[in-house]
Amino acid sequence: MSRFDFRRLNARHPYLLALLLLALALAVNYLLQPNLFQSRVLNSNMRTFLPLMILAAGQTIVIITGGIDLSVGAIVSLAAAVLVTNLSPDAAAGQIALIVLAAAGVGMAAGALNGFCVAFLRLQPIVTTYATSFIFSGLALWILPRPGGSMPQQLARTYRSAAPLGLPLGIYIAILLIIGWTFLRSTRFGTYLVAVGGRPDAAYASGVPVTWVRFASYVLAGLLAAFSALALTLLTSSGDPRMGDAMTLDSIVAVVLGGTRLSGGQGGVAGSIIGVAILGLIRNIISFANVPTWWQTLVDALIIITALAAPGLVRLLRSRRQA
Amino acid sequence: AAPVAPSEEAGSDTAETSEEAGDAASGPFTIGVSNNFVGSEWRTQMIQDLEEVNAEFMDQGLTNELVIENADTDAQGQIQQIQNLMNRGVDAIIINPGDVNALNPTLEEATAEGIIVIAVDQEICAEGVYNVVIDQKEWAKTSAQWVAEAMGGQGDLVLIEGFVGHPANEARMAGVDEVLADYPDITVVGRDTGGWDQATGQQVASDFLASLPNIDAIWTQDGMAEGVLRAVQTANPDEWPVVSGEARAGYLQLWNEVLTERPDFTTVGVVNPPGVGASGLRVAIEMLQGGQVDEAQLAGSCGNSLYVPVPYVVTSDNFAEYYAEVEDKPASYVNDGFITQEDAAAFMQ
Amino acid sequence: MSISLTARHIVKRFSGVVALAEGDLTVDGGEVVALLGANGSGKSTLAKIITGVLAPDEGRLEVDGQAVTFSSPQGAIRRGITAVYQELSLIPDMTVTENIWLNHEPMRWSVRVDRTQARRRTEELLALFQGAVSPALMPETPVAALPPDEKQIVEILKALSREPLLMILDEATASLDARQVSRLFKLMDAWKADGMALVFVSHRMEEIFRVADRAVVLRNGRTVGERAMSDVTERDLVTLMVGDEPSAAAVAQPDAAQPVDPSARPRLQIDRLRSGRVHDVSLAVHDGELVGLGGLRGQGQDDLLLAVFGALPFTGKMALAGEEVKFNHPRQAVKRDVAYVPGERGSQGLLLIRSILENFQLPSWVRYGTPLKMGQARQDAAQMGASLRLVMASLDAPVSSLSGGNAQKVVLGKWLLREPRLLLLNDPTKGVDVGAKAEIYQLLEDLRRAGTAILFYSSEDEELLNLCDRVLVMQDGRITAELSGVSLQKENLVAASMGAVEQAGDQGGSSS
Amino acid sequence: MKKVQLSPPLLALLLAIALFLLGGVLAPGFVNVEQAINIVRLSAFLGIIAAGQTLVILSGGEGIDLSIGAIVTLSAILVFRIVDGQNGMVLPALAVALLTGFLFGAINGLGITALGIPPLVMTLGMAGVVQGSILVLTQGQLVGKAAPIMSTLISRPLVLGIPGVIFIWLALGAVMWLLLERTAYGKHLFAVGVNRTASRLSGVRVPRTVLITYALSGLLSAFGGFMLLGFTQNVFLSLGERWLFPSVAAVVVGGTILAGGKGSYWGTMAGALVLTLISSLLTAVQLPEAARQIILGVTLLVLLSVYGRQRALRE
Ligand SMILES: Nc1ncnc2c1ncn2[C@@H]1O[C@H](COP(=O)(O)OP(=O)(O)OP(=O)(O)O)[C@@H](O)[C@H]1O
Ligand SMILES: Nc1ncnc2c1ncn2[C@@H]1O[C@H](COP(=O)(O)OP(=O)(O)OP(=O)(O)O)[C@@H](O)[C@H]1O
Ligand SMILES: [Mg+2]
Ligand SMILES: [Mg+2]
Repeated sequence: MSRFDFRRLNARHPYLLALLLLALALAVNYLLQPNLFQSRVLNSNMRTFLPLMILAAGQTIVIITGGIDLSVGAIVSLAAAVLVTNLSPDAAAGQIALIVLAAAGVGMAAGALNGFCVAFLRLQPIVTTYATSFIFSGLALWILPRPGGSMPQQLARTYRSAAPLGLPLGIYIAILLIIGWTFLRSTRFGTYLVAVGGRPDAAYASGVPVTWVRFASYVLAGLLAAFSALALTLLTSSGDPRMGDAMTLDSIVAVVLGGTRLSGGQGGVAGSIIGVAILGLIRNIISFANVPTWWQTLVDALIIITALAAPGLVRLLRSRRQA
Repeated sequence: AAPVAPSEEAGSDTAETSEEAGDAASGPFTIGVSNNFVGSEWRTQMIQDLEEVNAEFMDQGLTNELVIENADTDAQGQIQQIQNLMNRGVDAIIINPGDVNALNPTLEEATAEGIIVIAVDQEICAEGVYNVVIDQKEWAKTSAQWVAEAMGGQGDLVLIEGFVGHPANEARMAGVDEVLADYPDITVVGRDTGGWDQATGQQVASDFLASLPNIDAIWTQDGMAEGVLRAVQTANPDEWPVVSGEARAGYLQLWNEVLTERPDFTTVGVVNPPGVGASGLRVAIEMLQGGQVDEAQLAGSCGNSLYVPVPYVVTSDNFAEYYAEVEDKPASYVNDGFITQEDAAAFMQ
Repeated sequence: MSISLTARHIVKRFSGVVALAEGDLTVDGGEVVALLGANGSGKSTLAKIITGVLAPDEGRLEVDGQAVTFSSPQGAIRRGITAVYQELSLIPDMTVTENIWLNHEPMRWSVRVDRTQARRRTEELLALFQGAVSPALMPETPVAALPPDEKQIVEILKALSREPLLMILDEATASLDARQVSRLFKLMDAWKADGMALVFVSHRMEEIFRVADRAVVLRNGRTVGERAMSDVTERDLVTLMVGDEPSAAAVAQPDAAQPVDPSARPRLQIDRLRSGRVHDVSLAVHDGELVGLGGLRGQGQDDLLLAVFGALPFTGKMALAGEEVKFNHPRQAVKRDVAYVPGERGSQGLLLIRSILENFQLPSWVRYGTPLKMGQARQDAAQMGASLRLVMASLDAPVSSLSGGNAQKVVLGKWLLREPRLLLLNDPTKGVDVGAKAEIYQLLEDLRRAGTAILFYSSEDEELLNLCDRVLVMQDGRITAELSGVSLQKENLVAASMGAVEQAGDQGGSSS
Repeated sequence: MKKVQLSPPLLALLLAIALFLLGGVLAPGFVNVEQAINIVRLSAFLGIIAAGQTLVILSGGEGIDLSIGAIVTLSAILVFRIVDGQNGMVLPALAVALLTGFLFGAINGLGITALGIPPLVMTLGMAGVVQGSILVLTQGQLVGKAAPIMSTLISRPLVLGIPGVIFIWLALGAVMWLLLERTAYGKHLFAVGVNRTASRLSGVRVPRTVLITYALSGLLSAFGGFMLLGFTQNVFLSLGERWLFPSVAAVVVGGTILAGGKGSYWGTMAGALVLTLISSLLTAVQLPEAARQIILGVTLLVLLSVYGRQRALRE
């Protein structure tokens, strides 16, 4: 009976553990940095976490359908290149909208290439997206050979410091992402995502358009990567042909920290957003705990591994107790 | 062990604290360091130099222990580093920026709060930020000029650069292009990236040596130079191409090794001193104590750079002297140098 | 509304292997057609072609007289054709409701899934099997948490939820117990009366005679005959199925029970064992004795066998030949000459993409030294293959290229190579065709004569009655009856199992 | 009755030869003995580093080892430091490096088997831990020196102008074949890669096999780091990083299935040759960096579609 209930609880609240970790990280961070919850500090944190949050949301969708996307970082670089080479600091609203749409289109096109290779050509996702990441990086380098470019100043200022009702803009966007996911999950397509990730053959036999669902998941990830690029370029007011590269692996770690199963079929975007926050808070903690320079990388990695191990440790302890 | 108690530093009203620090010329000041890349000994030495110089200031009661943010990270992560330093209420930030533009808005927020920001190693254009750097372009021109002359102004040249798109690399390549413009008889027959990585440099050079016959010279930079020279040594063509080098202990040791077999071997090593970080710290201290930067000495594309001199260039003429200094040093040791406090004061009005 | 479907000359090849050479099948609304054939004769393949899961290489499908091509299962579903798939089409992490309504969820404002309505309608469907399933089977239970029989029932309800005109039930009874089977048959009678067309695939003759109006027989991918059930005997059908090969249908009758020396130490002695669904079991099996485990499906038989094999932790005492043992990994059992033939051949018994040789030798590699003496290993495997009369291309062919019966022989053979003293069998003839079944019976008989102790669970009463010296009937994790000698009669066996049902019914299936 | 089917390793090998000849067409001077030796030598390092990756991928369960790069670096740094220019210290240093790699690999294995952490993130986290340990150990200062004998035996021409690393690689190939095809461990590894339940129920100790596999991967990476040091003679903190993803690509291009249970080290060796050839070829044909990256990506995609395809949903 108890094993049964645990399973159910897990299925119902896949974010439970992630939430606990988040609370712990917040508490520790607050102890070390009492000004953490000041609007200014909260804002500076949120605006730096947000690009990865958006990216991890896309990664989550792909992972839920049983895939993985190692090219999301390169898509960020590519979309960022498109944005910063076409936008001037004083661009008009119409132009901004047009270029943002264009960047979104580029992101989706990149996702479509991934989706085509994985879903229609049935290539293995890990190596396929590793291969396409070269294509996207190459294109980014082509469009923006060296760091530079610019973003509309007004918009960048808004992104950096707007705080409606005293809460940072980033929190609203994160909540918007979660609402968007909740809605998506309540549609038929949302069910498809989970079904395809759970057992593609069974989903296919049930009439689910498996190939298209897979394809769509990569396109969505590409789109979200483009939005991530928008957030990132607004944060930095500039572009760099390899600015997204390092985000890929972080996005995967965040997804797993957030309770999404790496093999697909279970999980959600809210968890990944929590996962990104946890990763960011860990860095703050290390900084404010005055960890000696040469220990910082190790401590960071050890905390992350411990967090990743948490579900396993809980399971191990439970089975010990039961035995 | 760190004397910077978080309760003091990260207290309630950080903004005010730093504003105060802005005008007050008394210590002790808290200096933050932001370094985005730990995968290089060069950066290690930079940090060590910083600590060494800061120890002097601590003895004088001028500063507290450095607050060092040191991790391999991207622009986003370095922004977080800067923000954390700001949130701790440091008085000055010494930063080795990983991106020429991306950090600017955040650094401008810092300077607006009255925090003194000194960028080292890499020039950036953020408002209120001062760069303390060597002139990367000049640095590259020195060795490029040497290579061009060693080639007798003609022949086939191969260029192995760092990361395409990386600002330091771009500045250096601009310098190389400038030099080559004066030598119309030099043909660039190959150009590839070695990612500032010795092994990659070695592989790329091996490929060139095998696929392009009769290369007359290879120009490269930094850690890749050792890889290139090893590739030449391994391939051992009948006539060795001219190669540019660097001034790290490992390279000088290899240079010495090659000399025992080929006494006529010659190359060049231009020092890129990790001490710029410490130089930056000295400038920051001057500014914290109320010094105003002398506008007349500012240079660079945005007019906010203070160029520190390249300490020296190793050539065949002075090789013996510099080799003796590093003979027993670890391979990654860089012949170093940073400015004195008097030099820093000289930058002020 | 009613449907008429005809499949003509369907051909299907899998990378050179012909699964269907000429499949023909006609079924009309209001009738039940049994699709019969030995393992690998192409029944499932034909079913999947009809539902659009597989694309036929040749041949045509006609619905109501018109030729149709389904480019995906969606196409078939639109024409009212659904199936209960042999390997099930359920997504483990989704709930019962989500699974049943997958892809035809009731919608609200045509964008969002109407969960309330879906739940209500799921409850209506579950009510059809009320009393035959445990009360823990709720609309929001994740399918992964269900036992096999309840998964099977969810699969049936899922097909039904489409309100199909034609439903194919591919071995839908294989993991159901008697009560669940009879409930299903009642439902099928009702659906038939409503005009639904039903195709019923099963290896159990009595079921076929119970529900079918007509039988279509496949042999080696070819439809070889069609009979009305009213004028055909079991023997006729078996002859059709196996062709001119000598009939192997008859179950080998053991000689009168071998005298077991009761004074000898039993090969296996269990005392008050508890583990998983096993609540309290004591038993003994002697050398040369074939002991059957009976009872309804899911009464703890699986877990008992797994616990003895060291694959499940247990409490209580266990002794092998008088020596107390406490296995915590199957490997330890293997070293003590215990072998276990699992019920799920594909997922638990075989490495499908690896070679027959490697499957045979998997438990035995360590005996071939380092580096492995491959010549010897190959020779031993070839001998075993020959003695099992294994039909294969070569020892290096992947096991996935074998038919069901031959694959099961590989599972048995890999243990026989280790010459076990105690053999544990979990429904070894599940989904195995008549011919292969007979060979397996003969094998067990030979082993028993050679002095192997055998503990044997079967879901088919006939097997227990004809093969075993003794049958222990399990109910709710306990042994509730022991039948042997004269008491080993079908009526007693059924009564012992059914008696248990009556009791369990009141308690509401506390077995889970 | 069957079509003539080329095994993936053979296919990759043929492809490598074709690429080499193509190099001769595209860049005159590319095809010569020296260049051939050069390419095989470079492939050898990738091939050796990808040996552990091969085992891990074969073990299935979404097995992948992303800590390989960091362990390569750590091992090279350890050897560099311990050897300190003395030939006599090479063997002890190698032993220490191998043991360290084995231990870190074993921790990977423990996290994956005992705690159920997905291999991808476990090994990614471990890469951070190893990198962090390197920083703590060295405090950023890389003291030491490679021994002369290492370059003699590894990177310099040894016999007939062929460097030692190629012979070592071939020997490793033979050892890996023995390990995979002629030991109980190898057979168990394939079994575990295909079906863990069936393996367990056949008496295979699955967690132990998986654990050993990751530990071996650590050990082989450490060996790769040792070899690499023989090539570069010098260490730096990102020495191994750039070999990480190519090691996965080499395994896949060599026809080993990412899902596990099927493949060979011969395939990985051929895959390493193919990858090295592609990158050398792209160096030889002078194109802008952007174009080269794009071509590399497209080429990888084409290679994958030749034999990296998964089963269709509908047949
Ligand atoms: N996906 C596949 N790939 C290769 N061969 C297959 C595949 N599916 C079925 N086969 C082969 O086709 C033949 C017919 O298989 P099928 O599953 O239709 O038989 P069946 O009559 O349903 O058998 P059973 O009674 O065991 O369920 C068998 O030889 C089988 O091995
Ligand atoms: N039946 C088996 N299935 C799988 N692996 C086995 C089996 N028996 C032994 N092994 C493995 O083969 C190797 C040698 O087998 P052997 O039977 O000699 O083990 P052992 O020396 O008894 O082991 P231990 O020392 O742990 O008792 C061991 O590493 C073991 O893991
Ligand atoms: Mg079937
Ligand atoms: Mg022993």
